[in-house]
Amino acid sequence: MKIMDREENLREEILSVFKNTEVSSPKRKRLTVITEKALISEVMKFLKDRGFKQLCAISCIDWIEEKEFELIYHLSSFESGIHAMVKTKIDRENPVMKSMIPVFTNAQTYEREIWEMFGVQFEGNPRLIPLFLDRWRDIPPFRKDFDIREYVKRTFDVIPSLEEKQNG
Amino acid sequence: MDRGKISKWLKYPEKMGHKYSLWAIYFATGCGIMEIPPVLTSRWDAERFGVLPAATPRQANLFLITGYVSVKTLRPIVRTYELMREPKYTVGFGSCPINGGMYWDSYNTIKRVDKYIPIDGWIAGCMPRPESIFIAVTKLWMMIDKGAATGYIRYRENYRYYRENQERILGKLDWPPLYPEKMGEDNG
Amino acid sequence: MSGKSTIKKNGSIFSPFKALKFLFKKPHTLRFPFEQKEASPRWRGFHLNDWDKCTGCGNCADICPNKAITMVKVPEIEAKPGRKNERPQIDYGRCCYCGLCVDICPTGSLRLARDYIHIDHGTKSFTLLAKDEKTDKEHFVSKENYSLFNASLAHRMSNNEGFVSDLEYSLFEPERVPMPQVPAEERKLSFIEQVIGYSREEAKKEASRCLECGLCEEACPAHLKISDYIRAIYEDKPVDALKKIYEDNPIPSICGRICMKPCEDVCSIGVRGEPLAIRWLKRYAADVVEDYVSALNIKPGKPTGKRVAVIGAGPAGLSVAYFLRLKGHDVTVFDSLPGGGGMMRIGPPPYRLPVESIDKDVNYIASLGVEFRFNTTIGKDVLFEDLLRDYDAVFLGIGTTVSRSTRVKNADKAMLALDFLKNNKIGKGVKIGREVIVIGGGNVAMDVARESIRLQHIQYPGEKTVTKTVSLEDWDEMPATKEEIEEAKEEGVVFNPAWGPKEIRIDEEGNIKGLQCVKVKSVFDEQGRFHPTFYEDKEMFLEGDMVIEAIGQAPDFSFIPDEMMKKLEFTPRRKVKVDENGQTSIPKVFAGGDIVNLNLNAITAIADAKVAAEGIDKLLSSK
Amino acid sequence: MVIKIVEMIVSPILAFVIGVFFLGLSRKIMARIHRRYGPPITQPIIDMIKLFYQKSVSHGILFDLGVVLSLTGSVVVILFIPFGGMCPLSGSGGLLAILYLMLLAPLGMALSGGEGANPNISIGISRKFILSLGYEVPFLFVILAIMTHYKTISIVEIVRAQQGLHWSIFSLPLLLSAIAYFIILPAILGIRPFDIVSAPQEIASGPMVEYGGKYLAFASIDHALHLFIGIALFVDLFLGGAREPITFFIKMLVVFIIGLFINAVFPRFRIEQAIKFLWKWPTFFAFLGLIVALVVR
Amino acid sequence: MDERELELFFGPQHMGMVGNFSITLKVRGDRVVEARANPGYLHRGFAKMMEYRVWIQNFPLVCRINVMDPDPYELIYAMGVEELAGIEVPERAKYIRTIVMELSRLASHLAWIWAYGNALGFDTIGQWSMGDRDYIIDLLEFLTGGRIYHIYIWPGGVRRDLPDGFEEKTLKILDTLEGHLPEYDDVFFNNRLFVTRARGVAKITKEEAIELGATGQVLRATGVKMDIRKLEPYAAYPYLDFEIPVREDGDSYSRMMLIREEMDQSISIIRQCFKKMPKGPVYHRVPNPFKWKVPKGETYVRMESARGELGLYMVSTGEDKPYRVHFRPPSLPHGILILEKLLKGASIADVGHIMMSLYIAAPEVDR
Repeated sequence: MKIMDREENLREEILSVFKNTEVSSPKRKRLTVITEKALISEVMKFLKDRGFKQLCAISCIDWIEEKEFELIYHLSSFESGIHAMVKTKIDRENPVMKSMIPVFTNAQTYEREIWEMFGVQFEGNPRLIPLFLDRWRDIPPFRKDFDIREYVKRTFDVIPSLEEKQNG
Repeated sequence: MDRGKISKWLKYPEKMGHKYSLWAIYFATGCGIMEIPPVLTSRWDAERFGVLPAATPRQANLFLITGYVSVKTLRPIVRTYELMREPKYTVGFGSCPINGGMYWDSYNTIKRVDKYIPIDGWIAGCMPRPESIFIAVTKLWMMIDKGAATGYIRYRENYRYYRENQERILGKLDWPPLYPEKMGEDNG
Repeated sequence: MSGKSTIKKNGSIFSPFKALKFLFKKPHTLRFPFEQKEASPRWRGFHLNDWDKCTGCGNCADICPNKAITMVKVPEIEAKPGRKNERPQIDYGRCCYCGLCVDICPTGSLRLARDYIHIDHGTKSFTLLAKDEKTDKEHFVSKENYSLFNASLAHRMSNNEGFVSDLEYSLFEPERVPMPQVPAEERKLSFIEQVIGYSREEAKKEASRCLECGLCEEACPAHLKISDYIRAIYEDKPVDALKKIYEDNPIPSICGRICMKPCEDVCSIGVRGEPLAIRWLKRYAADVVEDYVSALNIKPGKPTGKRVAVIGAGPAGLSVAYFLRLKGHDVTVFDSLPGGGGMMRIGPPPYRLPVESIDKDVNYIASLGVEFRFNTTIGKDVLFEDLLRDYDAVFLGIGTTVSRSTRVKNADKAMLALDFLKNNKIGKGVKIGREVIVIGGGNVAMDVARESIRLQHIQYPGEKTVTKTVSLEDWDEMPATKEEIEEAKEEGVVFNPAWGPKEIRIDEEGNIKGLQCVKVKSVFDEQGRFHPTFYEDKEMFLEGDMVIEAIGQAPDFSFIPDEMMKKLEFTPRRKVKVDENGQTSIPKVFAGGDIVNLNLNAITAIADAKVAAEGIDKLLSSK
Repeated sequence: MVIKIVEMIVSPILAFVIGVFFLGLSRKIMARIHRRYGPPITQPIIDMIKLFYQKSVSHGILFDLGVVLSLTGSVVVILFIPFGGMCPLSGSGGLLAILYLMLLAPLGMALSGGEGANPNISIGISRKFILSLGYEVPFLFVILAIMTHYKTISIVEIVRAQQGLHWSIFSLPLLLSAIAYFIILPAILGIRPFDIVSAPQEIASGPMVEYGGKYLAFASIDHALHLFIGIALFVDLFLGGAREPITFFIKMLVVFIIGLFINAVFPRFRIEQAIKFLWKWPTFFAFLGLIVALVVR
Repeated sequence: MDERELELFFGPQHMGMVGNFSITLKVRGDRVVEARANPGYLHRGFAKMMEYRVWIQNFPLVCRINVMDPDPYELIYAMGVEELAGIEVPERAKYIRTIVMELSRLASHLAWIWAYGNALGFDTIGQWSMGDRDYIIDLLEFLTGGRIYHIYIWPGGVRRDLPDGFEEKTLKILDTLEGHLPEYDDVFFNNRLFVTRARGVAKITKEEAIELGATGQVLRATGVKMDIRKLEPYAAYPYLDFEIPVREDGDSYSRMMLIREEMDQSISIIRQCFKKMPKGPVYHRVPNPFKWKVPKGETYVRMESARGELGLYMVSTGEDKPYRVHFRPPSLPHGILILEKLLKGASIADVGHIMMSLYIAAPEVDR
């Protein structure tokens, strides 16, 4: 029960400090903070001071119909065991975000991945170089408008096998 | 097994040598690699058949394409394959190299490996059990015996075809062709 | 730290030498191939498929995450309703041996074997039709002849099943959502509708069981888009479902209650579990939509000015009228009954098909602009010749309206089934006997018997009454559906199968005393034709004060003038002969329903009507 | 003279056979310790036959020369080593010649390695030199101790001096030397825990990265000969050699198997750890042995 | 010493590399000046592929993310779907899941001892542990019908009940394994050479570890007692009694020792599971796959895989397919930033075993 209090406390604390921010706790040991793009690093710093020492991951969702990317920063606290998700939405046409490296060093890798897979630019990340893909020439693959099945057809399936080639 | 037959050794030392001394290149291209350590270690002990992991491609004569091949892996695979000394044998492991397998719609895996490098034998399974691997080794022996394991010759003969396919996926390759004479043949 | 680990802090130079003890121990290596380890009993290896059991439903191909399974037409298999001639072909260049195909397989024919070795220098042999030792004796060898070195897809061990389907863990739900029903004790006291109908949740849940294999659609004579409307019901869009139904079937409310449901017989889930309740789901869609007119929003086609007369407002007539109306023709429907539905109106008892449900469908068709002339008997009120003259086409959907009689001694004392049902449902009612004997084993006989039980309960409350049936057929041959028989039994109907009526005994006053029966030897002869034979020495007497004959019906063509009747051709089995457009041998006259087909059910009548409507439209638009 | 020539031809062949036999045996014994059966004992020969039939690509004349050089070095050393009464070049040179010639092998390796353009090779070669720096010092002490003790540089003399049961290891100074020599033996042979030079898991078999086909076959022959040299030398210097080949062989076998046990149960040293270790224990023993030998004399 | 700076490719084709991973090393002499992890050789785009498959079709797919330890992925996907769809899992299934998890952990740890021994050039221990792992694989095969990919834990429970004789067989094999572990200690974990090679190598402090996203053994080796099994218990872990081994040094040695100590715990957990397991059903049927629509929502579920915290962020828009799936594999932070940091200044000889000590599974990094 004590932990439940902490989630409540955190909620109130965040709400008192930040405006334009929604905080909810969908279940035990989870905290969802929805905030605006400009506030995000402030919120992260705030949470880091309150025990959320580790950035677990950064997720990105392509809401193609709303023309937005949603970035979800997963923070985890080992003391209280709470997992916090800090969410914000950015424009899909011109996806630029401030890098989180000054707050959490290991954001580098996660941002690299999102840069590669979604094409989101992170200002201040010194290492936006391909992580997984080898000389990728198409649009970032995790975007919703990238159809993998069609891509496979036009890239791999058109290559003839040796027999086909020899038989003309 | 005719490993113990001296007469055969004297008659076909070349074939016998290649048969009973398969040094596999140590390259984990995909998840199929997970069955290789058990095969090489104490429970299954592939060394009984002369199968050993080799440290470098120069020393190896068996290339196990263990599972799916991503685009990024294809480059070292081709490079490694070209570094190997002839005669060299390749074996495709499991479903993925045959026709895409699990990753038939992945944007980053090669669907049919034999379009890019020649394959001498395929093993079914996802992934193949150690038993399958052993039977594959014996089948490879039979093929070497009959002179049927000719992937490397196929590669040489159709080098232009393979090189073109490789470049189609990987872009311009940054090493010179292995058989430059085959590349020029059609151009001139 | 754990007490078990024997870690020393700085390590030791000498303890590693303990490894040397293995120098003298037997290695634990499995000397394959000389020593072998069997694959586990659940091993997921290559596929086995029992071609006799497989229905070709294609669920395996749909569930396969890798598109490794394709359904391939196999010419040597005869396609029939509920059994496609397609069989799964598996590409082992795709297969990941997950076994989802096994868990989805409704018939349990697809299994995974414990053999797994296939090595080849080419990729072609990695694709093959899954078979098992029953169909493929060549490639499956016994354990003694099996050699590991030849092991491949073409050399496999027989009786080597691995991962098999288990209904408890199947991906589909084998059990149907139970249909809420009025219990037998309660329902037999009145004519309230026996089936209560699914609630929204129940309907969704039942609809969620559908695998969308489409076997039902092929089996359905009218080829309703069953998968589509069930999906719509699942998605909680009953109006969409109804729209889908209306594409092929304009009387969902009726069909949703009394359809003979050939679809459910072939439902792939029904092979091992209970088939999907397709009929009840149709009924749910038909019932849950209150106002068809505003919900469906179907508009009749552009007026063509052609006129079509439809004789008989049964399922065939209604359907023809509906389809022709959609094409823009003016349709007039004649029927001698006071309302639509034809045989549906008089036949099925109210506890199965309330009159309101019939009217819902009929009214909707009427709302589209179809003219109904009820209480109009052709040949009496309107002459058939006049119809032929005044209309551009005539459709005969008259059905079988005359009950057959057994023609045993004193058969004239007995009551005919149709008369009984008609009087009871839309007429003045019937005075029922205390001990009723129903002759016949078909669904009509069941209806009669169960109505009789209800009437007895209403007319003689609290008294001891009996209804018994006598049928030529034995239990397993009885034409009535199992369901009907079960329900009849629940309600207290006494069955006397395999007895043939010989004589109705009457007393001096002409009151019925009972039925003298004789034991049946066989019902059908070797050719399968109806030709009952009896043990003349085995007789039985059934007491009763009322006998109802329910042994079949015949059509009534008396309204057709004689010279025209001569022209009308019949098939050897006494059905009206129609061509592929539904046209009879008389030009302009089309026919459908019970007078054309042998199935004697509503859904076949609708299928006939669809054909006839197309034919009529073709005829009219060509003029 | 004829006998000498025959011996000169036979002894390298014999050395090769024994070396290959040891290689095969080592794989068999290791397999047992690994709780498995292992390859047939002829497997190294099969491998060599295969390698000879493989197409091999030369990386230049120095590449070829290096291989030949190290192989020649090994063969010549063998000629200096008495093998159960057989010693083709017994009179001339002896220990000093061996000492000198044994440097040829790393040199050859360096020579051919420099030709292949792989960073692993240069790392491997620098490791080889560092390592030889590590074992040369104690080795030198050992040799000096022996020379001091027997006052000769001829191995034949040394062997003769040990006849009967007057084996070197039974005298205190040389026991210390023997321990030192035994400890550095794996380093000389390049096997675990001192297989730092080839270290397939670290630098992909180092100098042998570019070897394939015939070159690798020569390298394995070289390895087999080295195995013979190292062990034969130990037997000759410390275990009294032997008059006839069988006894000699049995002595070699014992040394080999004991060495193999060490090989089987230890992981690989890091290079600086190896140097540290080599300069610590073996050097200490060897130096002590030398001092004692000097004092006792 | 040679002071030239060389560029060295460590992998993907390299004997010291387990998995298809590559590190570009800049070396001066025998020292690594700079290391750049270069993953992606196994990238298949699972997250994207899963968006194209219906919920149940993803279940055979997810385990392929990590071949060395596939079952946690099955479990976490099942947990995610169960949470989104509100499915209750039968008690017995929870215990079976726990058994599978721990068997998988054991198999993974044993494989890793092989990998680590291999990196040190010590094949004896690897031969043993890989051989012993095969018995655990046999067990899993007996239970699930697959050797490596078990495809066993699915949404709603597990795929089949325990086969007859599974308990006896498991306990027997655990006994054998427990008999072998002291031998492992003697030969490897107590081996002076191993201790000298590993101790003090690749040290990471507590603060750095947390900052760089370390979980699992890497974090626990620095003294942080963090294990999701205790922090947020799932499956049957709340009912079981076990310890989380922790060490303080944060070096290669501690990380390896934790792997060893966790094996004892795993064995004890499996034994407890068999004792406490109730009877009953093991599968709560999910709707038919062609019709199954998981309600709209999002979830983050996490669990302790053999390598550390495994997270799954999943978004459903109420369709028959997931809208977005994002795995948080434990190896990703270990495999890039931490690896690069720890390799800097290390000896080339240590590159292999530093990488192994971080317990990096290459397929997991790439997904």
